[in-house]
Amino acid sequence: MSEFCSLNDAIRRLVRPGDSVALEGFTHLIPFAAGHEIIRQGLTDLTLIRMTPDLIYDQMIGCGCAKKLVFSWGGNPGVGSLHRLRDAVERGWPAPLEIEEHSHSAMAHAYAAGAAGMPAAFFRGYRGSDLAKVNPNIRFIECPFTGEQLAAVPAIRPDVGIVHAQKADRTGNVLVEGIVGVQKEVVLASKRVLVTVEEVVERFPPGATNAVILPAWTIDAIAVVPGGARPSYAHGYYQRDNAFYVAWDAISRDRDTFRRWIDEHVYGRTPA
Amino acid sequence: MSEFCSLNDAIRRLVRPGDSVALEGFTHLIPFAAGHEIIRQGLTDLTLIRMTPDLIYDQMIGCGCAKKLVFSWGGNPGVGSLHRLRDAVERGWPAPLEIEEHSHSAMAHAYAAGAAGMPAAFFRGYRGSDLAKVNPNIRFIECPFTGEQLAAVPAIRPDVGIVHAQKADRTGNVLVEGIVGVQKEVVLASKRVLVTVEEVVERFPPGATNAVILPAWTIDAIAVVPGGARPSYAHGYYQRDNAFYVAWDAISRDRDTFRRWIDEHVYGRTPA
Amino acid sequence: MDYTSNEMMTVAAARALTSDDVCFVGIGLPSAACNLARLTHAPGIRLVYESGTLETKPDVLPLSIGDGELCETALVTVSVPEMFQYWLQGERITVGFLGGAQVDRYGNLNSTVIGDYRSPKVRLPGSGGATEIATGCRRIYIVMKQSPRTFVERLSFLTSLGHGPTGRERRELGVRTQGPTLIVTDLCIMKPDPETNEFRVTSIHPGVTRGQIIEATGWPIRFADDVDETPPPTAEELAALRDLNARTAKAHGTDGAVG
Amino acid sequence: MDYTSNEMMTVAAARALTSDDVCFVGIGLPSAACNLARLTHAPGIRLVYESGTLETKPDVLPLSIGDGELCETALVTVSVPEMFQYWLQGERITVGFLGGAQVDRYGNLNSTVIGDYRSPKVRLPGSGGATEIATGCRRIYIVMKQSPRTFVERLSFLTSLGHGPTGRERRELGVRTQGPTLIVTDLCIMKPDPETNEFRVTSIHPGVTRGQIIEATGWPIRFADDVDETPPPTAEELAALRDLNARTAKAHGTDGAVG
Repeated sequence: MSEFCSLNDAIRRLVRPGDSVALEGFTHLIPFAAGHEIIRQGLTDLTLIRMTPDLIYDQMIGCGCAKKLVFSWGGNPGVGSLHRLRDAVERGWPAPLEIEEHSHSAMAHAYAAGAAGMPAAFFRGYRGSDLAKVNPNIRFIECPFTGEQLAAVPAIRPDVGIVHAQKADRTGNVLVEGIVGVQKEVVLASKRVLVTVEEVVERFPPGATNAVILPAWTIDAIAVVPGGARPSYAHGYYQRDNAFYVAWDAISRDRDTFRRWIDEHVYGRTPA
Repeated sequence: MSEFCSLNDAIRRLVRPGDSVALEGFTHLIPFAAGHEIIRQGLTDLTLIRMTPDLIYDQMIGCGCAKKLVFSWGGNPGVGSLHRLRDAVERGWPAPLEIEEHSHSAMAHAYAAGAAGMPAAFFRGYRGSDLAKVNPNIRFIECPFTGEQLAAVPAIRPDVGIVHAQKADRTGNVLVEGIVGVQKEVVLASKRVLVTVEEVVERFPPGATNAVILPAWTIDAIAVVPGGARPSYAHGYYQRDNAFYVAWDAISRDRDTFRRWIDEHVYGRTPA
Repeated sequence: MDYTSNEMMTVAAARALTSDDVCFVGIGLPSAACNLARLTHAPGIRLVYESGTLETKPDVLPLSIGDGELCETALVTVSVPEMFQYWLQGERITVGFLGGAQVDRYGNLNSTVIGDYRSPKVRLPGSGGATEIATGCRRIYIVMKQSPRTFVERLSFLTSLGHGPTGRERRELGVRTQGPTLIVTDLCIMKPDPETNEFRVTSIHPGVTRGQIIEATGWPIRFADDVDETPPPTAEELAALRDLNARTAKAHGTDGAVG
Repeated sequence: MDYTSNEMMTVAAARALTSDDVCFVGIGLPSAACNLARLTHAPGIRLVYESGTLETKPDVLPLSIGDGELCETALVTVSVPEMFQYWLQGERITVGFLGGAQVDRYGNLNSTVIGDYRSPKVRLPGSGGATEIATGCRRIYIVMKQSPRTFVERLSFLTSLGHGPTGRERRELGVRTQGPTLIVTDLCIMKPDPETNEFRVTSIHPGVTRGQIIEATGWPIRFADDVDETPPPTAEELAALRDLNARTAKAHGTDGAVG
């Protein structure tokens, strides 16, 4: 049952060193504030799961939070490489990083399988791709009706799932609008769940009969963190800071510049 | 690409004798008018697919439209038996009826698999149930990661899918609200699709970012049939005629009473 | 105070629910019991119907599982595939209510046919959600009127798994949930023996004799060492239930209460 | 009229699209080509981005696949699992645009690594949606700048299936869709030989020589019997594309056009 608390308390309560953690949000609603709090609390040895590592995992990897990354597209969208991710993969800095690499379709199916209590996801995928040769978690089964080969990947069931959303009501139900990505699936697939929200409202806007709403009983902690998705965006609240995504290329290219940025913008900030 | 036409034209164009046909709608939005038009056009040898046959299939079976029924719960909700269905199964009147019987979970998964282009659906189901002994379309596979036995059923891919919805816009996109059942899945799983709607609107109500909307290019024909779901209901338009569901028990119990009702209320009506 | 055996059964089922439960509700008596619990001692209970309505708070009992009021009063309504995938199979539901035409001593249920499947004596509605409700909910409560035709030595057809034909099959079949932990009838309350999973009488409704229960059971029914007497419905419980039934009868335009 | 080779490439890709197409759009040049088609000769084209936006009509090109404007201008936005399950895997998409770091003569693509997978020379972003876009869309159009480093004899890694390592593997692998039917580069247009599925040059952009194309291809490139000259961008096409890029640059606060 969801409990309102500070972001600092929520991360302290829910995330432990060594956990598998999924901070999701498909371009939209990326929980940056929560990621920064994980960095501040010095959590390490995490298995980080995310379809698109984006700047948030580039920062967490550069700060040494991760021992493993499960992902399907590791770039700075529209800009180029994630330099901290590449530095970790190619040169082991600040720590070696094991990777488990999938396609988007596989990860989307695997989150859905996790939400659905399945041990694995089955789909028409990975046909002819070398990804199946380098990832032992990609297997194939035979359809018992047609004989067709179908891809299988293990369901994703993170120890902790973290998402950002627009609104919580006072009961602790959460409303997500716009590009909803895999927000619902990661919440339902995870053992422990934190949602950061822009605001708490008396009631959700009308006409939400079939909206994406997560009941309070699927969530452990809610932290009110306005702007918690910046520099990504929150539909209806603020826009994506595209200029920062472009600027990140230069900031992250060099280890020292990166460190200074983190010192100033993450360690130097009071937790929400 | 959806084309607006009369219900009579739509059924004539899309449904052929011997087709597999799914008229869906979970209590809500049951496409009765379309079912009645199928009866009037004298279509036979149909394989009728529906989770809950409800009164609509009781009527179609009683009129001899069906050679086979694929279903998961065959009752008059809250009232009792479907007497025409039972008469066909138990006494072959007016024609013998082959049945393929599933659980709700299996059929929901099978529609979703059909929509997703999968040959089959895989789920944690049918464990310990005798249904697997009487339905050869229920099989089991082994999870390639955990070894767990998982149920498999073939994807449902009807020749024709028919649903009722609240609104179409002028382009032929369709909005469904309220209990949405398997409406989206049956549309996406079917080779040919008919949607009957309450009305055509200039544009959908605002705030529909994540609503259930079926794009025009997933639909073949749209027929405007106000009240097309009666005696079931259309959220926002009219309520379920519970009294008729209760009355149907007596009407349908006797073959002659049933025939007279059909003569008066189906054959006696001008098609929409 | 006067009450019917049906009212006693509904009240006894309602009492088994708490504000912490998330219930998968079927139509009829389970719906009455769950809503009675919500209106009395368990206001926080969350009711889920298989039509996709999450946390619904109907003012009257629905005639069908997909009545409009379920959606109008729900926190949110999801699609039917999502209901079965994420919510039921995802093991988000604490209690599932089931009934059927037949139950055996291990809580296995038949809602498919009486007699042979291919040439049935009575063709019943079939599984509906029951087969996976039986394995997907953390616990199952069974509510059925008791008679030798319904509480049987051997099922005609096993639609929904209880503890299995010998009481020991759930784990073998890889099922992680508890299965049936409670049967409420118009005569008594039964719970499974912790060793054998055979259902035994643990509480007898006021005015009912052991003899009546034995006669109404198709297998040699056993009684727990300590058998309680079920407390009769309180005035509050009866008033809430009768109000609910009266509202329901009026709303549906039917003569009598449904469920 | 003056135009860049990038503009020629974008215009040539846009021309391959019609109002009947449903396109799965990637970021960068494909996004520019699809939106250019929408703003010129194919107003009915439906653009789908993997973030879940169906029929989006952005006024400026998105910087990422999930920009807010894609959702704000879409007919509807679905979840990412639904996008990959019902829309892509359900084979609802007529054209998927793909690019990559390397392509071979059979239209197989690499967007994963250059060099060895375990100790890469260059680590690329990876598949993203590409692996299943390559098999789920009815046709694939590939758009890439041509050079011996990108049009290669042998891929370092096969991320996304084209016609397979020998041009004949799609059917064997049970893939029902057509695969790559078009490659558009900054120099020319290529289509697969109907017998071998090897891509051959079918049209050369104005001012480009066969020698330039041969030098820019890592395999011994072949030319179709009848090679056309690609019509240069029209004034209307160029104006629409430049307006789109100018609006985009302004909106994103970047110096130059993205894509």
